[in-house]
Amino acid sequence: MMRYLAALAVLVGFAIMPEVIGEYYVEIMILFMINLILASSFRLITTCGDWSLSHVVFMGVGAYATALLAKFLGWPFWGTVLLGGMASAVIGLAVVFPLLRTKGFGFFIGSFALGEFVRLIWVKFHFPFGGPRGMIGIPSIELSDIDFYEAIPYYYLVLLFTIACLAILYRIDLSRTGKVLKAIYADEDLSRCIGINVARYRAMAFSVSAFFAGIAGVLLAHRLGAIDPKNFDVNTMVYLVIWVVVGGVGSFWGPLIGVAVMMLVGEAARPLAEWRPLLFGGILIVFLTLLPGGLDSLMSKVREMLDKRTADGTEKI
Amino acid sequence: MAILEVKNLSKNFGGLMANRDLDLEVEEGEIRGVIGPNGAGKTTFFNVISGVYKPSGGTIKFDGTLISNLSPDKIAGLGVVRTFQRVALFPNFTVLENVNIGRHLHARESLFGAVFGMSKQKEIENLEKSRQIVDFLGMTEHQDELASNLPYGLQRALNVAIALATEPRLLMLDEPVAGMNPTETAEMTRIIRLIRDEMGMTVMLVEHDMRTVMNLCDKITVIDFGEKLAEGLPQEIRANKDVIEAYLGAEDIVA
Amino acid sequence: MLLSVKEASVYFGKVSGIRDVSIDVEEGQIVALIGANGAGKSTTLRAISGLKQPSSGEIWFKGERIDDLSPEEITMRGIAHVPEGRRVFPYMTVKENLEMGAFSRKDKAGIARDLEGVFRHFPRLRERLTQAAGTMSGGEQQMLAMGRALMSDPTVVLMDEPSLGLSPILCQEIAKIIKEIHAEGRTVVLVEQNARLALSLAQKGYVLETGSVVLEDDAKALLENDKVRETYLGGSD
Amino acid sequence: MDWPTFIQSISNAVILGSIYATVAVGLALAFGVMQMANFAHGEFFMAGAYVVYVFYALGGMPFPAAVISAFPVVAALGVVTERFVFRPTRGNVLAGFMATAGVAFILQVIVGQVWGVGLMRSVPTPYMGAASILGAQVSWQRLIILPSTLVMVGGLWFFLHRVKLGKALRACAQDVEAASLQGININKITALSMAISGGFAGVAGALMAPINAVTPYMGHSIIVTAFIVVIVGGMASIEGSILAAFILGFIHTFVTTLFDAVLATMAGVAFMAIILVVKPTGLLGRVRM
Repeated sequence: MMRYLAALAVLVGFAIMPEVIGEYYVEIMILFMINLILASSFRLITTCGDWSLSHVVFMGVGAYATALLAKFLGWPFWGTVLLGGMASAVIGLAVVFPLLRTKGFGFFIGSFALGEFVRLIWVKFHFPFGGPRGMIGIPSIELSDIDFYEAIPYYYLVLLFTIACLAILYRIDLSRTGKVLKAIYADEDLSRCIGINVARYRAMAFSVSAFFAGIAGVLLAHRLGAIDPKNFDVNTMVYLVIWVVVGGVGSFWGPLIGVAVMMLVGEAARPLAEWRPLLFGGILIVFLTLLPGGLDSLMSKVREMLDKRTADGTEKI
Repeated sequence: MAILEVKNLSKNFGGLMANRDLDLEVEEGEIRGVIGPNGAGKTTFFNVISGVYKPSGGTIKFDGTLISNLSPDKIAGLGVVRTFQRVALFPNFTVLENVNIGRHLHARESLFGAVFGMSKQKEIENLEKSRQIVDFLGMTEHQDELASNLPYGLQRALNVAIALATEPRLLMLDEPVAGMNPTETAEMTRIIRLIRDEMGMTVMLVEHDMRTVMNLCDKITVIDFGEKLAEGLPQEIRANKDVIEAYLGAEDIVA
Repeated sequence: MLLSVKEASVYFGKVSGIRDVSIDVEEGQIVALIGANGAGKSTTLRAISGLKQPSSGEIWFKGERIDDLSPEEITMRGIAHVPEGRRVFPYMTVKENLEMGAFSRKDKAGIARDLEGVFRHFPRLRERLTQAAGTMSGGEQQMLAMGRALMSDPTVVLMDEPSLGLSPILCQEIAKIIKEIHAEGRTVVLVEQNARLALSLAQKGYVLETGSVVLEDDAKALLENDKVRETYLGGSD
Repeated sequence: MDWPTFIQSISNAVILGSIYATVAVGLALAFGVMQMANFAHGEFFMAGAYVVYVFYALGGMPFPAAVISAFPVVAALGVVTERFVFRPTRGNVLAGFMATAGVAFILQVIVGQVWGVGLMRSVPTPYMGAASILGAQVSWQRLIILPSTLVMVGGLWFFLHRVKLGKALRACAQDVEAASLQGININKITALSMAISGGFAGVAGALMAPINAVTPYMGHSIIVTAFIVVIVGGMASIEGSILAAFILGFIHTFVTTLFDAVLATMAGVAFMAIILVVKPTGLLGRVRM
């Protein structure tokens, strides 16, 4: 009951937020929600033990796909968003296929290399991708007379997508499929020997997570109006890794917490300007060396301690 | 007809012959023991049959189907499932969840179905079946405990439970009573017999504990230095001079 | 007492490897630890040599507590460990492997003398000096692992399953060498699956079951103990 | 491609391969000893270039002395990284790798704040002129890279195969636990291997300082190539990484000459992908130190 009330409160909070905060913060919130989709989809890959270093590239695939379809073919938004996601999923399959023989560090590096290959295609071909300078003039979204060029309508559109994507990812996490992925992570040999096709599940996790990254990319492209290959390079990827590491991947909520906390830290550190990467780098090192489970593990530790105290009967909550 | 037919099976690692020209036939409904000294190649034999390793030579047929070059999940799908010598389970799942993951082969779920909850009915059936297996192994009171919190003996029992959940036709147990105390050993022996008698599965096991093997098995195969040294009924094996020498060490080894 | 383990317990995560194991080794003895797979014999040796720190209990060597020392410090104090599965350095030559055994020693003359000693025990190693260790047979690797351990001129040698995977003839050879090493005045702690071999070499034996010592006696007495015979020596015929 | 261009490309490829080899050998060494995958290896390279910039271009130290002093300076960075990043994450390759991405950020910011971002630091060329080889012109500045690489790689080989401490390092790479049982202090060995690894990257960066644009972000391009080299060669194999360095040197040089630099990078990445599919252990994955 408490849980549903909390969820309702969060939803209402998000719904009325644009009325309360200024336009600048509405833009920040739009980015925040796009990053939530990105980070949460990234976690899906990690549940089976794979860490990818190419996830933001798939965000780029969605972004480029929607830009091309909207700009050159004049497709409507509902078409481009679906196709943007699908394009990411398909290219994700192509990328993950050769990587299925690798694990752990090899997978991480290999995914980086193949992602880089995809990204360099955008750099290399001026037509239609615009080369290193990328694509500009991506049309804003129009749906039945509403102009999504304005921040507030766009905010609600992204909110809708964020709720839908996170809900689906949450369902997958709880489903048998989600459990199978965690089983593969826990004991791959045992998983195989009880009939789980490990390669198929790893590929599926990668492709599905690429789909959602692609949708995040579509939403990003239409907001920025211009994209270039640098938006999706390894530097951006490292920031995604920092969010996810800070939040932790132990539970569904970890990456979401990570994005929230680190975007807050980023905003707070805005006056530090060029020193910010140092701060983020330091945070990354501290978390990996001292709190490898991220904030999520910290919270479950606290919860465990509280549980213990209630169990002892010394204190009731 | 034999349910498992192994012919001329060889496996080498680099120059080391772990298995050499092994022949073996297991009849349906049999409990077969595979014994031999440490390092004789018993676990390699299990790994090759279950598809963890590819054989270097020879053929393996299960129920007439050639399985020598299939992957472990395909072999499991055909009904050959093995346990591991080590404790192999999913530590962050509860006992019931562990067994339910073992139902994988009987729970085809599409991603679409997963998201929109369309496989609910199937899941309820699987959970029911998992519960029965947990009951069967006498772990009902532990079913909601995390597997990592179980004592060693129960963890080993859970290994067997996960394998049973796949409903195999041939269950291969790698040292099922290793490290167990006498009470646990007796209980596990009883369960293995029930698996054959009540569930109708064929069982093949590798085991060090001679007493368990002699008590339990219909027929015993002895492996030494990767080769088959002897095969026969327990009393024949017990009396076999070669076996005594290889397995137990010659009486007067230190002159 | 030269070496004593006092109520040591080792945990792997939440699972216990050994529980309250106590073992006493007197100078000049061969002490055998026997028991089934997974009974905790290797874990006991690993606790002594510092590869796995016990979570409780104490280990004393030459009147000094050593359970919180690192493996290299324990090696330098005179305990050499021949690990299970030989663990020679596969891409190094026989000579280099032996050299590593004497890594922390500075006395050149002593090293040369001990190298000769190793060759006396294992003449085959002298013939194979420049061969990569990983390309040798199992028996030769076992000899190299033992030779490497002797190069640190240890007081105590811990041997983990030296007969594993070796033919009966080679087992006899290894047994003979263990006796020679003992005759040199070194103390040996021997872990063996092959209980008959171990007990016939040793003066004293410990039987381990599921991580605890269940029986301790003279090796001879254990050889004649009915329960031991039935469980570990394959029945009393 | 005409004859002089061909010869020119060959000599460029060999020199590029030498630089790759110097960088990648360090990476492979650290990975081989204790699975330390250093994301900041490119920034170590950058740091070496800045040592030359500060000591030689600003401080007036002779060029060779500046190059040599890059070794201890960057070796110290390696030791610090080992102590505060790799040691706490030991046993988890990915965590160590990701954490060193943080080290890379930190080094970039510090160097940028002290010596300026964006502006290209120009290091005057100490050795003017060019040698004429079979009709191709190779500048002395590039040519000295070849003997430097030979000396360093040869020195490393000698250390690993003829010096007791170097052999201990190989022993660790082959079996850490067995090495500790021989009385080898593992922490000292891992620190040593990171010192050597850093030193190599530093000297490579120092040699390239007069040739490359010296910026805080110059490590980016080299780290990508270095990891491609090490994966292709076999993560823990020094011989493999040297072989792969020269293969990559040739691919890059020739594809750049015939087409362009972007395609050259794509070719390198594609080559690595093929190796990962066909032989995930790398070309010489079996050969270890």
